[in-house]
Amino acid sequence: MKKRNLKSLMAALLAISMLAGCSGGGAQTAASNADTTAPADSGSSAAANEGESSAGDAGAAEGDTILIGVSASITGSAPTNGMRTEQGAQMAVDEINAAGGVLGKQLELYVADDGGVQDTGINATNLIASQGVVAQVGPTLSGLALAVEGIVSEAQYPILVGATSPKLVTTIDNQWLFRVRASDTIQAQLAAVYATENLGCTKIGLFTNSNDYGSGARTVVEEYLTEKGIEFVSESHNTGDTDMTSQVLKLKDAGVDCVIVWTDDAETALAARQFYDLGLDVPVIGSTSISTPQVNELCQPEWLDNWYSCTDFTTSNDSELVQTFVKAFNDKYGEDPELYAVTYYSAIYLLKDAMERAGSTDPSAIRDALAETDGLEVPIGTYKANDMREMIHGGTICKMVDGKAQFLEYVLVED
Amino acid sequence: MKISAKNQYLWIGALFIAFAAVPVFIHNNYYITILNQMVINMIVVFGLNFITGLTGQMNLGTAGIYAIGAYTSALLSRNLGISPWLTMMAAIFAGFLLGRGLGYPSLKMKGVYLSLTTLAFSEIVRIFATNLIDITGGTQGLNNIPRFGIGPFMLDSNVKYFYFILLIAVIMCVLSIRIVHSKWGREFRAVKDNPDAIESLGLDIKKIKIRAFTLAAMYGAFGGALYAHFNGYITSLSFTTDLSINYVIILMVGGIGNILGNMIGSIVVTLLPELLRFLGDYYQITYCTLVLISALFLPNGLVSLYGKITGLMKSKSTSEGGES
Amino acid sequence: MSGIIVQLIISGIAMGFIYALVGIEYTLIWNASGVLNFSHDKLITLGAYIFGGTYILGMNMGFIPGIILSIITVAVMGIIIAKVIFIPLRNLTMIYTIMATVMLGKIIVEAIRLYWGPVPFSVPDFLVGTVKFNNIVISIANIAIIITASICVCALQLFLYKTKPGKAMRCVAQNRNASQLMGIDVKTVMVITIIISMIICCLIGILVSPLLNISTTMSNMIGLKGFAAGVIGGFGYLPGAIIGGLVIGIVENMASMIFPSVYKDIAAFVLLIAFLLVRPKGITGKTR
Amino acid sequence: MEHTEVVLEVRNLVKRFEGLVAVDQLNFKVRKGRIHALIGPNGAGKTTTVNMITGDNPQTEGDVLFYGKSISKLPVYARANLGIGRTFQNIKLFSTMTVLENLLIGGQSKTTKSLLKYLANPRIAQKEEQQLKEKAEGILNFIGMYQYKDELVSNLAYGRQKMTELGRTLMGDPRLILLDEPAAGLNPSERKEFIDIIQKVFDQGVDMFLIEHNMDVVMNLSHDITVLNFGCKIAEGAPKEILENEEVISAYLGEGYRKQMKKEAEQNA
Repeated sequence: MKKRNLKSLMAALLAISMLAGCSGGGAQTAASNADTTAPADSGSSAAANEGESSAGDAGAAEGDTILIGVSASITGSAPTNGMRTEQGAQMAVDEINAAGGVLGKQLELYVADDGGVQDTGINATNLIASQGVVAQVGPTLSGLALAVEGIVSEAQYPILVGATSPKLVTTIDNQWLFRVRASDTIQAQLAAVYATENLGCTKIGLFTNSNDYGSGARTVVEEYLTEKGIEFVSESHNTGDTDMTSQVLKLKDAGVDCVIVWTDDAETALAARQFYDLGLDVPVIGSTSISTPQVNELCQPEWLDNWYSCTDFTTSNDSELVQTFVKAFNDKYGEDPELYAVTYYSAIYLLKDAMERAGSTDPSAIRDALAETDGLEVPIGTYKANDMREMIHGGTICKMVDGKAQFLEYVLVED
Repeated sequence: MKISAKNQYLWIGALFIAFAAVPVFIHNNYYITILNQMVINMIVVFGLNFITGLTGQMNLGTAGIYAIGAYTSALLSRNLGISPWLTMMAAIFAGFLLGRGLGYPSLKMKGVYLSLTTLAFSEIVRIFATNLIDITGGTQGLNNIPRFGIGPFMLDSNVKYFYFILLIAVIMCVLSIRIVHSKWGREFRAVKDNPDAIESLGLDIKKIKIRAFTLAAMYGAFGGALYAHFNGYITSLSFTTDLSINYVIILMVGGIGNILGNMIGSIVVTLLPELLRFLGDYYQITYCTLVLISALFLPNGLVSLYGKITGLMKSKSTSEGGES
Repeated sequence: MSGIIVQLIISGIAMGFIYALVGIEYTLIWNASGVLNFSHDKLITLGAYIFGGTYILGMNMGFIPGIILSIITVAVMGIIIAKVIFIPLRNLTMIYTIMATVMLGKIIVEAIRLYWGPVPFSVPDFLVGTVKFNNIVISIANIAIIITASICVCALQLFLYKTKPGKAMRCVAQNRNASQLMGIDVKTVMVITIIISMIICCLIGILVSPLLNISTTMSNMIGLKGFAAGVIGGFGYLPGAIIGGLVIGIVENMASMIFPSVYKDIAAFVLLIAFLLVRPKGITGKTR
Repeated sequence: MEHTEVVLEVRNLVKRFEGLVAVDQLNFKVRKGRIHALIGPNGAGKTTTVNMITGDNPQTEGDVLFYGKSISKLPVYARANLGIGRTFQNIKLFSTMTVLENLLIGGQSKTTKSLLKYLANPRIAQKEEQQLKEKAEGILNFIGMYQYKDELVSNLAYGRQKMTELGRTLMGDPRLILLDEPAAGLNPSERKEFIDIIQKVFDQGVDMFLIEHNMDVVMNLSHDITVLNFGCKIAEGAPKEILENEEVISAYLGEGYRKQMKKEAEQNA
């Protein structure tokens, strides 16, 4: 009997959701917009211009708040990134609001989960666009950034992405897309230069993830090394690999005197362990992953003895700006910040700066101001827009000491 | 319990008309995009319905098929400049070959083997798509996949594209209905019903299954191609096992083996996660729980509710409508 | 060069035992309930989180009590999962069983994310380190897995052939309806099987955590390859899963010598399809 | 008994299951115009033999010939298409379909094969479907099932289901029908009706090979009988001869049966 009741209850529940799906009319838009807006804000005017957002004048919500969209991978295969993104952006907003807001208005975030997959990502950005935001930060995955860039150029508001694929500038030229992290080109080149010039290595092993992040860097490093006539060996692995013995052994067998590792968090930790276990005892230059606290947590300090890191950001940078940020973040969330937090924290400040310089919250004015950014100091570095709307042009070299990143130097790359 | 065939077609027709009417009232790109996704999903699921719905063979390789359709059409049109009309035909043909090629080993055997082979196949496709970077662009994807036009009329907006694929969905739906109602549809259902009896009637069960699988692959590849041209961008990140599973969920939630069910499933499953976004952090877990509940308590899908709700269907409607 | 090959074979065997354990764990449920458990990789993840997240890092327990408590915890969860999911599923057709277990897996992952947070972590000093013979290296975690897998198979064989519940389990595996008619309580047998399977999942999760770290995606690949191991060894036949696992482990490492390493994951899946094509009964030629 | 053409012949048929010999060196011939019965105790290998003839579970050794041509390498459906129809011991119908649909499937192996042709030209399909329907209705009339044609099979009584299965087999225009325990599970009136129908079908020129436990049915219907015990043929001949055969009696029929039959025979005389 009990089971039957449950059954009909569930059936009814599903029926309701189905009817919601079928009705299709205008009522549904309003309802779901109201729903979706509710938790993110309290009484904002965000929903004011619903229904006309695709017409192109998405921005400029008149009211006492300025709405900024956030596309973050909260669910899916990289949930850490999403959480950090949200934390970083939220912290910046809180700080700015506490200090009086921007142009006398309070900032407000509208966060949508992009799930780390294309369809959900597209829907997330469409949803953000329909809320009447003045700008959007995220997504971080290059694949998603490429998938949604068309949407924002149609909706006409600036988007600040932490994606790093070279394709974002080589295959498209979107006036609305700004990049707030150093391109893989810059970082990878930095790694290659450091390996050959500072460490004096002559035979370099490349160990990269086959995803956009790793393969993008690989192309850059291979081109650089070929140009300089330096010998190299390339090995790759896939996201989610559980064993890298064969790649490590192949590198070891080739007799490399340095390895450049370019991959994500989980794989970096796995590589660190297997390099150590299998006795690949050469200097390693890692991507930004290796200097993040979550990867340090996964590694025994001795695995990282001879590791360097090419990164956007390290908490060990003793500049005052960084240290203030680190302390504030720690006070708020009880953890050290990492790359995604600092990226989107800085991005919000960049937006604030642009809005103030533009003196308006009109998306195209913001865009113009963003494009003129020159020398804004933020924890992640110095923002200076170039012709391709890239904001960061350098990277930090760290050395791993006792399993923690130690700031060595900040290198500016001319491009 | 069951909807009579005639009623079912009325509902299908009504749903399509409702679909066509939506863009008149809603101009929000968010919803238009979801509509496009719904209709593409619908086309794929019309196909999956043949093998998994009617014939009862569990296919977990839709993502691989979909990917091959998408890459075939995208690469041919983007890199060689061939008209997308032709490349979409090529994608369907690729689906045909795939159905034949993959159907043979996996359909020789009964039970879970097809699920496992198709799952393995889908993973193989994904790994190749990820690593053949020079061709597929890997996870960085392929962009600038051209949209196309009908004569001088370019499908350059999402609304226009929506009407185009809606038209295709109608055609595919009519084809589906005709196949379901033909002797082939009867054979498909017979395989699911009692596979042991088929061969003694002079029918080659393997051929029937391969035919159903090939149809599924052709619909799937076509859906993939439409998807590629709709988004203008594809990445190997999209074609995961989760995608294959999503199609089976659509099939299951709507009602297995029922074309109206396929449509309802596409609508609900595409829209539900979006509607649940207001739950914030809990929206995915809520969505999954709802689907789990529907698997356990609503095995005949949402279409079966129709009968339950009205409760008045005294028609001894036979299974002619393609209901299982 | 030969050193490399030996090392690759050793590493292949080490990974092979993981696949084998996965193969055994899902084969058990398949035999008892006819349900292909697609949530098994997530149950492995769950085991690792319960052990690492709650008992070790959360409560600062020792490793041994942590393992024991984790096993008890998953056993209790096993009863619930069996009653809520698997027993209602046993009479449904495959599409529902597969979908329901897939959804169960997704729910587990989301629950993990919400409860323990999305940040991956590891258990410090748990099975860390390696053993070296000349140039051949094998990690202690791998040795633990090999030992555990061997014990599991022996214990399971003893259980299945020498004890009364074990014999009942075999009967149920042969023919569920007939067993019911013969007065075997099929539901109880299913609950026992699922508990055993969950415990194995938990052990896998605990033992691979030093190798793969603890994250929501840690077991995706071993989950898939475990399926392949089961089929290659002979679907539904427990010792076959070990052979299947070893074959995959070794072949994929050997393949990486010939083809680019990124394609080595394909080896397991190609083997799976090849076996279905040529020898559907698997290497051992036995099915349950 | 100077017999006509041989319809079906099995030569040295052997079936082993993992070392166990189920059927050993079996030989017999089914002749045109005769109903041939295969009898024997449970586990004698009767259904195994039928499954070897239909190809459902092919032989380990030996040969099966249909009208003089070896068919033992052919798949099940090809044998069916040559004209070997069968019914199953436990009915195997399409239970979610109607009686008519079940019959239609039975007849459609001989219709257009190409899906494309069908989709391109709906008229062919319509015509074929119409012809098939007419044929099915004819057969339903013939077996007295016309009024049930739109019933779901699962709603029918067991006897009606058996009849449906026979009708479905008839749709394939078989030249030989293998009946696996046609009378099992039927009540006396259903059994009589079924025997009548089988006789009627036989009179139309379709040969029969049947396995049966019920000796009344066997004696009523068959012209030739083969007796199996433990996979070996122990006797063959006309019903009368079989009843007299000592080995058959001790292995299968039992003493009581002979006495009873004798009594009946005397009474009839």
